[in-house]
Amino acid sequence: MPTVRTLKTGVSGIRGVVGESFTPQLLVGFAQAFGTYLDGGTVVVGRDTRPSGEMARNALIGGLLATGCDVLDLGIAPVPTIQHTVRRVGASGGIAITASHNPQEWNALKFIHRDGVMLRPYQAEELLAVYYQANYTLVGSGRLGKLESDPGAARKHLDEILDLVGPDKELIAKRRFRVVVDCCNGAAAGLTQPFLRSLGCEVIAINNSRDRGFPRPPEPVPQHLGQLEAAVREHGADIGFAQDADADRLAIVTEAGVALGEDFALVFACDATDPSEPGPFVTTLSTSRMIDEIGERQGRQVLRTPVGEINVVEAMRRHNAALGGEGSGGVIWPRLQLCRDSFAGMALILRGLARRGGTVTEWKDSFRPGAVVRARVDCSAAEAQSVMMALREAYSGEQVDLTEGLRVVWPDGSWLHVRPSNTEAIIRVVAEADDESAAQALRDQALEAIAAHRGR
Amino acid sequence: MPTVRTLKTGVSGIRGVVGESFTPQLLVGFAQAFGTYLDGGTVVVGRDTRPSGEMARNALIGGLLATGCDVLDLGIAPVPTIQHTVRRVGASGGIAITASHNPQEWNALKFIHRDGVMLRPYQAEELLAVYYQANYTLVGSGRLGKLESDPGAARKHLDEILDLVGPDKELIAKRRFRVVVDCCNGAAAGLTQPFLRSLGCEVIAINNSRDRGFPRPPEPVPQHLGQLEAAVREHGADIGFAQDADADRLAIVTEAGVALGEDFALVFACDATDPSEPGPFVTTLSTSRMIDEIGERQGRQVLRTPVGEINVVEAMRRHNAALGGEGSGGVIWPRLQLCRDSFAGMALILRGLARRGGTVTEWKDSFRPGAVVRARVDCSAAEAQSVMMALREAYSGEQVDLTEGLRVVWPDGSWLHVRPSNTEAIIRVVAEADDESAAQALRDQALEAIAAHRGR
Amino acid sequence: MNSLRIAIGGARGVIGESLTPDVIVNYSHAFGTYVEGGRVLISRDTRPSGQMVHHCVLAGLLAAGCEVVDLGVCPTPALQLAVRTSDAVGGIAITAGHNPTEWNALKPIRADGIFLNSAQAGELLDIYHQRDFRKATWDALKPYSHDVVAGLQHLDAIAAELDTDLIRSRNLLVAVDCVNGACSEYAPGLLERIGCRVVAMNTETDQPFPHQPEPAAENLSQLRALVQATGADAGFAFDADGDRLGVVCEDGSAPGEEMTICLATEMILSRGDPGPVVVNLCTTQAVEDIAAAHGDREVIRTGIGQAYVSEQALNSRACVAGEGSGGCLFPRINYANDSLATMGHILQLVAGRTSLREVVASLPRYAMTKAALPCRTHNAFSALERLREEGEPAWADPAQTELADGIKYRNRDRWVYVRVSATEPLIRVIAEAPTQGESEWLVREFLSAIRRLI
Amino acid sequence: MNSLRIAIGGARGVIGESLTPDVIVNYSHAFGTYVEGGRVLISRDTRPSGQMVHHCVLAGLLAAGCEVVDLGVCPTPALQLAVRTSDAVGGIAITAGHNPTEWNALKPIRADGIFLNSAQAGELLDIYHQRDFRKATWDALKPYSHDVVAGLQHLDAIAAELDTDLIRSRNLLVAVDCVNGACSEYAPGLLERIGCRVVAMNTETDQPFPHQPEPAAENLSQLRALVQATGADAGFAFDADGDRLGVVCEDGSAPGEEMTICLATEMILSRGDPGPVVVNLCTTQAVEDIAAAHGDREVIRTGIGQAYVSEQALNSRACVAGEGSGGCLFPRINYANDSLATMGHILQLVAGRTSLREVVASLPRYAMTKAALPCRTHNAFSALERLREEGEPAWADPAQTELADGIKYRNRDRWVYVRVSATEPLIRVIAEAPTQGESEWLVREFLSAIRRLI
Repeated sequence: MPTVRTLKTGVSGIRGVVGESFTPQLLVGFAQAFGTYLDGGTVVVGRDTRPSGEMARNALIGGLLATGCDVLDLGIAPVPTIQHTVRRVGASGGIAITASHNPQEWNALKFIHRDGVMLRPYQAEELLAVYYQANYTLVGSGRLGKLESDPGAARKHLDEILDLVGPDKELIAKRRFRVVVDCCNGAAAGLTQPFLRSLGCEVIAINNSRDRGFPRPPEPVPQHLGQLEAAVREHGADIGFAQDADADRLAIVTEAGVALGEDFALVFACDATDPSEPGPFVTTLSTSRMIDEIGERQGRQVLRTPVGEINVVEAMRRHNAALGGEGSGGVIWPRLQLCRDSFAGMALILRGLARRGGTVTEWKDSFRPGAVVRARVDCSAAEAQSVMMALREAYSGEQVDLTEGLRVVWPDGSWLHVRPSNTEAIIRVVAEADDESAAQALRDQALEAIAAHRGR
Repeated sequence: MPTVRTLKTGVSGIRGVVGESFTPQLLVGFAQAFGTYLDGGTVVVGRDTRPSGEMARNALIGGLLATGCDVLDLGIAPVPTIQHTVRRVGASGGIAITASHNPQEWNALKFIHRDGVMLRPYQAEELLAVYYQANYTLVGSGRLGKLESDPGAARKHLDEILDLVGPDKELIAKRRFRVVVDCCNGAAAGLTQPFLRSLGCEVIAINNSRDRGFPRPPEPVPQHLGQLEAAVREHGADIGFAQDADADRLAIVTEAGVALGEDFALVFACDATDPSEPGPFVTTLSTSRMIDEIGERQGRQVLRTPVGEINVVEAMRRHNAALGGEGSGGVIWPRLQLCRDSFAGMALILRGLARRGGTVTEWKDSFRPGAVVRARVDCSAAEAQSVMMALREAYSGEQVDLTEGLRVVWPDGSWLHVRPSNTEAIIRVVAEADDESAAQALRDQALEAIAAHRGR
Repeated sequence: MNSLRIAIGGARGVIGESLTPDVIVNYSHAFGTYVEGGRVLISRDTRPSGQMVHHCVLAGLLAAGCEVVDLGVCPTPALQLAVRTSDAVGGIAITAGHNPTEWNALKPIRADGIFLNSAQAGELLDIYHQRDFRKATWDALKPYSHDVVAGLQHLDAIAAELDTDLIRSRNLLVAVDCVNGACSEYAPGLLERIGCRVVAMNTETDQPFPHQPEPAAENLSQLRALVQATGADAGFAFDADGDRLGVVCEDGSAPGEEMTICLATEMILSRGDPGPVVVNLCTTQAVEDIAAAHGDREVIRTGIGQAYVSEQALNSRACVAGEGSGGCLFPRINYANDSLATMGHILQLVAGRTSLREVVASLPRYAMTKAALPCRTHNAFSALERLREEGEPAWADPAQTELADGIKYRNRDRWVYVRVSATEPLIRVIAEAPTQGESEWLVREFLSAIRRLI
Repeated sequence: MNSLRIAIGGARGVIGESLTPDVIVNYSHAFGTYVEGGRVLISRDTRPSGQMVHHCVLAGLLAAGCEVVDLGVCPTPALQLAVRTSDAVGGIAITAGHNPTEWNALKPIRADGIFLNSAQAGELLDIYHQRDFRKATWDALKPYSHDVVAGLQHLDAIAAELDTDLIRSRNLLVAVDCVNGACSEYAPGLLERIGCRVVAMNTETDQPFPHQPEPAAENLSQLRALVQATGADAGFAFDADGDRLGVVCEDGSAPGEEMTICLATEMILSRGDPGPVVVNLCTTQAVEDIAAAHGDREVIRTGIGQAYVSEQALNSRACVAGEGSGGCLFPRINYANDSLATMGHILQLVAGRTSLREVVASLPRYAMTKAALPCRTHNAFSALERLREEGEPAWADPAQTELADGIKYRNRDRWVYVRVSATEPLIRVIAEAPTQGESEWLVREFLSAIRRLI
């Protein structure tokens, strides 16, 4: 059986299954394509802790050197560290070897532009065109790239966060927070504990090894955080943080040992934004209305974009945003850099907690009560078009936003977002309302409308 | 699991399993290599009736045309027809697509030199070197080869046999032989019946279709010929002939419906050799002593070569042999061409039967009684070396021939031949003696010596 | 290897140089894998490498377990129609279209007869590059057969859509230049079937192309002479595989490739077919003028590439669609650029009017200028992005700016369009305006802007 | 692509041109498939492309599920010894040996430390061409580690075989030219360990080769000057990866590459080691003279290629083996051409005699002439076959004719040898005779015979 169908090449990078489609041939091809595309300069390469990272790292280094690019090898490093390093050293680009929250058997490449941001779609198209054409620039043996490593890259990245937190470090340190952090044995292992100690916290780190494999599914959603919840309770901690395999996403557990919904990392980070930092908040159409609540309170505009980090990042850049991110736990602090950064998120949230006092539960309860529910429906891309047309008709009486799929907002503030996925043959449904059952009702109504249309 | 290990590339051609290693990439590669090697001219292409032949045929035609070779496509054709056509049209070479006696899932290429003989080992080495280097001669679109077909090729081949039989045709026709032929639904299907009719025989053909798949394992050994035996008895035929998938090998069933041992096709053909055709007999070290009996009777020398058609052919050429072949049913009549040809074999045997009169059983019984037995032992090539050394010591008191492996001849005329296979990791043992049990004793003694050496 | 172009539209290269048997076998094996076996139709144009390529394609498809039906030498739109109207899972056209004779190409077609779109082609290319092919075992191999009537069925489908009585009533004399290509048999055949008299040249499919097989004005001198010599009512020039059509009027004048889609649009809108007109971003704006004249009919613009036009025509239920290069499609027949169908429709238009020259004269015309700037592909997109960031020029109407595929600025009677070539390391700049001077100025301005940005 | 040589001995090509990352990954992935996972050792010489190639090799081996141990920059014989004496299933040496700096190559090594023979290499090449690779799943991937002591263990193994007391007693001054190659650290290290004083040049492994890295007489001018300037007792020149050795006498004279195996043979036979001497078909016949002088010792000739010599040495339990190009192997240490071991043994020989020059003068010498005729590989074999059919020349002794690998005719004090190059489109003709004039005549005769037959 051909296994290539487990390969996903597209504008958000390439992803495949190790032993099937994530082959050294693929990797060395994309490395040469990226080197050809960049036309020289330095490329920063880093990886998460997946066992296949070593194979991929060698393929990338070999391919990049052959095109005359120098390689700065970070070894195992968080994605935000790789992005930070690209800008810090003035590299031409970077490649992160990580399948992020996907299971162990997957791995992927994420390509980073010289500005530290993931390749925009038109840049990714350029790269794909070079790869498909396979006519790479290869230099003679005297002009091959040079390989260097930078073991201090993560330290420099985290130091810049500490610098940006600045005098608030004292404020945080005064609270002597007891923090439990679950690094998922990922790229943040060994980094988060000293980082939080620098902020004056007492830190208990679990799953803090780089070579033991993921102890839980790496996506930091509440159902995967039982171990962290227990550890927070056991240690009487003030807060628990969970990171994913490449340390771009963040999740929160309260002092009571309860994992909060995915949106709360961004919600708290927005709430903790310093009034001195001007600009709007930017988030996706699928993120909680709590962001609007904060925006209203702080007198900031809230801009919503289609789902996808790059959409948020581009809008943040265009509108000089104060803060932004995705409801899935990606906090983007533009004073540091325009990418999701779980370390920046932790710093902002601890600062917010220190400033406002009280507990995480109290902080959470300070927002208007609400619940977010989600669903997914298998549906081919072609059929999804007609489903979306039907839904638009079904909701034509309501206040709708057609920026991406269909977003409906009701006068009571409840909302529904239905959109076809860009990467999978599914339709995603998200709804938020004042309580779980109301949100479920909105979601189920949409699911029924979809089923009714497809039943015809 | 890598499946390439089912690929056998070597001096006797390339062979692989369809759906695993017998791929269009392999075929188009070898086609270009052969076209590059021949450096232009015409290449004759034919195939047996295996379903994978069509795929292979297209790959070969495409690859050959690209190198500027013209292709003469015979479609489904016996291997001896392809070899005959190569010489007849003055082609640069030929390719037969056939795995001969191997099961359906296998297929293979056999490369034919401009003289109609399979590539000699040094020529095959040349071809392999071109293939491995993969730097093929490809011509521009104005100089691509032309494709023609030659539906009459088999007819011209068989007509030449009839011409060579000449006046003896009358002699054969007078006997009005009733013949049953089993074409194995192979490349001879549809050809053998009219051919034998031209010799004045009444012909019943079974398994005479080109598109029904092999009805039996295609190797024409006695245990596969039950259907033919029954048909001979049913029709009261004088003789039964069995061909293999590519019609180079021949087997015989007596008028009593008994399949004879593999050696008899060659034995009868030798016995039927016309005194007016001078020269020795040539056969392999593993073929029956009955050839020596005939040689003595006819006053001809018998030369024995290592096993392998090409070895027999080369010795026949050098010594201007009258007839030659292999005990496995390959009769080579040099007045026609220097290759195994089941049609030539049938013509010679019918002539012999007509001349001597009587039945096939009587003919068989005219030879000194004897039995041939065979065995094979799994053994790596490396170990085979040391096994052979040990055997040479074990038989050092006897009259031995070390031309290939070890051949021992005892004063009573019984003999034993032990040799490592060139193509498989096995050692082959053949013995002949006055009766089955004596032959088995010789064989078992050798097997015990092998086991004893390996047991150490 | 530099002449090999493995991209969205297929695999294209020079024979003996880059489009090697290995590439062809791998590409077709990848296509057979992509369609997961099933029936695949193939055809080819008349270039001399067609046979070699054909056999390599067969090998790759058969090895993947596809059943292959060979249409032989036949126009690509006939293949596309056959794929569309049969249960085939796809097709491969072996043709380099209007490219010179030393080129050839494989063009993959999906089950609905349309070329693969970019997402589908991306999947196919992943399979090609990963070389993870479907390998049928010996008992799963499928047969291979011939279909000799697909070309005629295509003519039937065209003739059924035309008012042949009207055409026949005019007893038109039509000159055709088939460039010894795939339409050599079919163009005269169609003309006879719809009641025209025919004078045909270059109809020997085993002979080389007598001139470049692109029906652009500069390749029409033979046809123009033939029209004048025979007093034909119209002349039509075909490319090698029958997707593009060039037109010559009865006075021997050649109004240019952009006129083909204008004539087709005029015909279909005059007949009153419902639905929008679909053309690509660089087709003449005369199409909008014609649509406006027929009661403000809608014109939809798509990205460059036959797949985009075809898919948009399908999705928006267009009445007619096409490209400025002479390719037009008629959704009631087929979703393929179809020179034979285009010829039929233009003749019906002429039959209902006075003469071809008069129809041409009645349609709006603009001056178009084209240029290309060499630029490595991987830099070209970035250059365009920087150009985008510079914003609209002063003369352009921001409301009409199109940024989805390349950059197009427009205002009233002029436009300029900049895009990266999908197949060559070039940035193309095209402009149209009322006068040649104006369109040349627009191109010059943008060329110098891009040179600054590369 | 023309510089790529995929053949029995490995994959060799020019960096930036033909030995691309794709080729390297595929070849090493094929090797990992061939050895079916398991532990593989790798090393490289000092050429600047080593690092790039190294990473691509790692990717291919790891993907196949191999555990990889990296010996870093280290002599190829040290790698071969480490493979032989460990439980590794094979090795890959990343080195183009004596080829210019822009070349590099992958040389596959089997579990017993010997290069693959032709049957084994054929299997590997089939896997490479079929691209049917072993793909380890994520949980079957193996780690990658470093071994920094293999080079030193190799020195230990050499030193253990030498009479270091004898060598030390002479307090020899030895000059070495390490060509900035893999022996740069190890040649001085060995000399110190066996009690010689050292003057070393070109030992900077991060610097380019100061001259062609082949220790042929024409590349020894620097070393000869150094020997003369320092009054050294001997000079030795290394190639990039440490398999071949060139010799310079104390007077600055360079007796040529063929002398290296003569000196090694003289040393081993003087010591009285049992077993035959193994050399290839085109090594100087002086070896037979030396063997005869030591009591009619047996000399076995093999085909050209280190694998053949090594395998024959192993099978026939040889006492010493080698090639005329300066590579010698000492079975008590290793079955690899080993320049460091050769240097050690020659120094022991010198220590037991008066001086290197005197030893050289005591050995027989012949005049050798070499020529190469360009000829496409696929014609070359046929030309040789026709030459074979012409039979022996009048001067040759038919009983001494060798036809197994190429054609060698011999009689008493002269021979000529014709063969097809395994790596380049050439037919090579080599002759040896008592005088230069005679050997040149032999080569000329055969060149013209072959020209007639091509």
